[in-house]
Amino acid sequence: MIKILLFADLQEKVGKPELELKLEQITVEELKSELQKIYPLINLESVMTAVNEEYAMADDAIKSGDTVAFIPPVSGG
Amino acid sequence: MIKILLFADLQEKVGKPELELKLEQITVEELKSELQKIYPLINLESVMTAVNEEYAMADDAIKSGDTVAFIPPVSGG
Amino acid sequence: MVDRYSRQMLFKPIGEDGQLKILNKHVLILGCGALGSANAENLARAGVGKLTLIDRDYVELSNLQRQQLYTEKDVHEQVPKAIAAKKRLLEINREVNIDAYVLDATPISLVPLLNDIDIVIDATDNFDTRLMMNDLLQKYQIPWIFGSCVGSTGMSYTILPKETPCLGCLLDRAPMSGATCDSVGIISPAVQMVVAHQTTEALKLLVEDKDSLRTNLVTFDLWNNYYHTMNVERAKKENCPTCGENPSFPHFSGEVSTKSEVLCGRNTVQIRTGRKVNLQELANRLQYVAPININDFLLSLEYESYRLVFFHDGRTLIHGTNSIEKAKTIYYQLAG
Amino acid sequence: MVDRYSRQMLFKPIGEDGQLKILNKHVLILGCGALGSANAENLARAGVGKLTLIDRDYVELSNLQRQQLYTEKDVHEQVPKAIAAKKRLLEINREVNIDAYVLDATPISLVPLLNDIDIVIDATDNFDTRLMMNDLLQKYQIPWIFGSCVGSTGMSYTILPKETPCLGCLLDRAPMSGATCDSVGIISPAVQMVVAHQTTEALKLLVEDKDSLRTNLVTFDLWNNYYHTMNVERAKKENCPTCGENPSFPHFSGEVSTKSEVLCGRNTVQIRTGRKVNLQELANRLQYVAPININDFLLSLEYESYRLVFFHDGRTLIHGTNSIEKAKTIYYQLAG
Repeated sequence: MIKILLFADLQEKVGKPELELKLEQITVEELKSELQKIYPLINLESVMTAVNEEYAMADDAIKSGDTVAFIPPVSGG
Repeated sequence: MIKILLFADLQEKVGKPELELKLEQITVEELKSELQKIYPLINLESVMTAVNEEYAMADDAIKSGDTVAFIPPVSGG
Repeated sequence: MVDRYSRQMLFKPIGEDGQLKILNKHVLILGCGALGSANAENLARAGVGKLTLIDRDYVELSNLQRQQLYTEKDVHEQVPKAIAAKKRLLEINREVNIDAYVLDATPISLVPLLNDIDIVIDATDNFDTRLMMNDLLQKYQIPWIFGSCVGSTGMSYTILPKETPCLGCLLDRAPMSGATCDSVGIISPAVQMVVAHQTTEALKLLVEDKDSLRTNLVTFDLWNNYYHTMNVERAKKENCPTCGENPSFPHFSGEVSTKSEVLCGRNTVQIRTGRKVNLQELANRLQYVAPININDFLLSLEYESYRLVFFHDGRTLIHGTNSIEKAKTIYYQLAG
Repeated sequence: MVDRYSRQMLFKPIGEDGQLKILNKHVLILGCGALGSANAENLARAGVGKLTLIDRDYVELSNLQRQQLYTEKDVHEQVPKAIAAKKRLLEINREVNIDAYVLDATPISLVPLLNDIDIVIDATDNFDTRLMMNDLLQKYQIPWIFGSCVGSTGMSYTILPKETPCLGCLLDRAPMSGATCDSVGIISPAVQMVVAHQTTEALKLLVEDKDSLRTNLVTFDLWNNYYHTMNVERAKKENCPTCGENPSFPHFSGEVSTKSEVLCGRNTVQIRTGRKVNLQELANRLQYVAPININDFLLSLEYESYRLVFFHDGRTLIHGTNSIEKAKTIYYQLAG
């Protein structure tokens, strides 16, 4: 089970702040494209990814039990 | 092992933000008096206690692996 | 309205409906120090219908480091904080209806002001007053938002009468006022962080979005980089003397308080006579003792190594001592 | 000094030594919107020696809901934000030395202002400018504090040249400006929460307490009650074109930009000629076209369904259109 936290406008577009996916292992990039398939409205292209509160790269592996956060940069000021 | 987070002036008086104590099981009240013995300068009387981010009562049990936070109410405004 | 509040109405949880609600609500802010002035500015900018501001103090130079709304001119003119706040808030948004009171918060002084209040924001600086509020607002069923700060730390918690645990449920005993801004200092971001939480909770209550309310107590330290939340559902006590089934309201005393008190950490004693004072008459009498400063709200003078400030409502602050005895001696020498 | 900053000097990590440092430092704030005005107020109250304020815009009614320092009078008089901010800040603390510039932030305009700057605070509203700053401040080795907000959310991160990952390391590609305050709105507490983090980090840098700096990136949502930190140590890229070994500074362009641009979400186009304009001469010419509003900094008028605002530095804002073509047509009709 991988826990996914959605921030800012992702939360709104998916309709909830958290998801759980039954997965054993997957890379960050693969997870992004999986989600993109389920929720075509969201845009994960320029989103930052944290795995267990650490910055993660596209080919980092995510394992069952990990918590992934997708953080869209916001631009206002 | 019990992890203890110290907030506000407790942190300053103990000289660090976190402690770890090798304990299997102890109540909140007992833990307070243990710490009071080790650090006579601190005052835990009116401090709030959270165990794993939940409010805890004096006779609640703390187990190895738990995280305890002592939160002194601050009064300024 | 459309243009002024457009960015707030674009925010979906508020929207046009929420903005209309905000424009018709009444918030009481108890205390116009750091937390009070910043919350008041936020709510005035947000367009709240009416604000009631209460504070017993006047603007001093050491306030400017963290208390929004106030300027050097306010210090120079010794303007009471509630009055100075009102003036600035009307420059920001004259559509807001503002009542400003220079008075000590007691049940006697507060009850008449609670009439149509939707929310109270805690901007006091001590737990004696907070526990009195806790009783009073439980009795009158008004939601309120606790906030406090010191150093680089702070906390906030939203209290709904009959629903959430009250402040008394969380505190086994009234905390000793160990750490105050006057003893261990404070930086302005700690204030704003508390205010950010308090104003957000106020907006949720004003637009009646109860589901979004924070149900935990937040604690943070900006200098040491932590942010901690504590779920407090378990803390509600059935036999709580404030929010339990048979409340006795232990901190709610109906008496007019005439007792004197040391203002903690400020090297100041407050004397209360309970009798109104005509400041102009007092000035006529005291002008031979020392040079007088007087404005519409208070009279101040330097006497020996002390500074005395007299208010209409019978309160006198004696700065320069922590001794009630000494303060009374001075007071009776001058005004007795 | 002792009295004015006493509460800040009582805070141990600052103390008297720290206060002396603060009094001798120079902070540049890029942008005087919501984040900029609030950071500027904090730092002026804290007693920073010198502030340089930069903003290209003027105060509008829809700003008042969240932008500290500004009043209805500023809206009425169409005062540029940097100028209005400076005036208010001097009322708060006239000991602070303040330079205010009404200009577009480009490498050309910024480089001469970076001379003795100790820190830059990011209070811009778009990633194009932030990525330009990221290059520029890496090149000139100046620490800066990223901050941004929208809706009830926000983020902050402290960037030390050559030490921490830079903004470019964190962003694989420049984010599309999907969510801006002008498209999905904003509430004032989200601003203050970011500002609380930015000002705290600024104070740590000013008193040279580097060990206390936040090393993670903070993200929060006040309405939905979350606060998340992300450790970014791993993000530093050796071959980063900005902070890597052989930087090419891809977002740093030395050219004077004369291009026009649509101000995202504001239904406004900015035209830049790069030539200074004499506003009084322009007023003499345009007075027959429409009623003119002019102050020391800008000239504005309503024309058909548009509002045009001309600045000294050759910029013109055309409100009421998102079409560069249309804007240019209007511009050349009037000022061409």
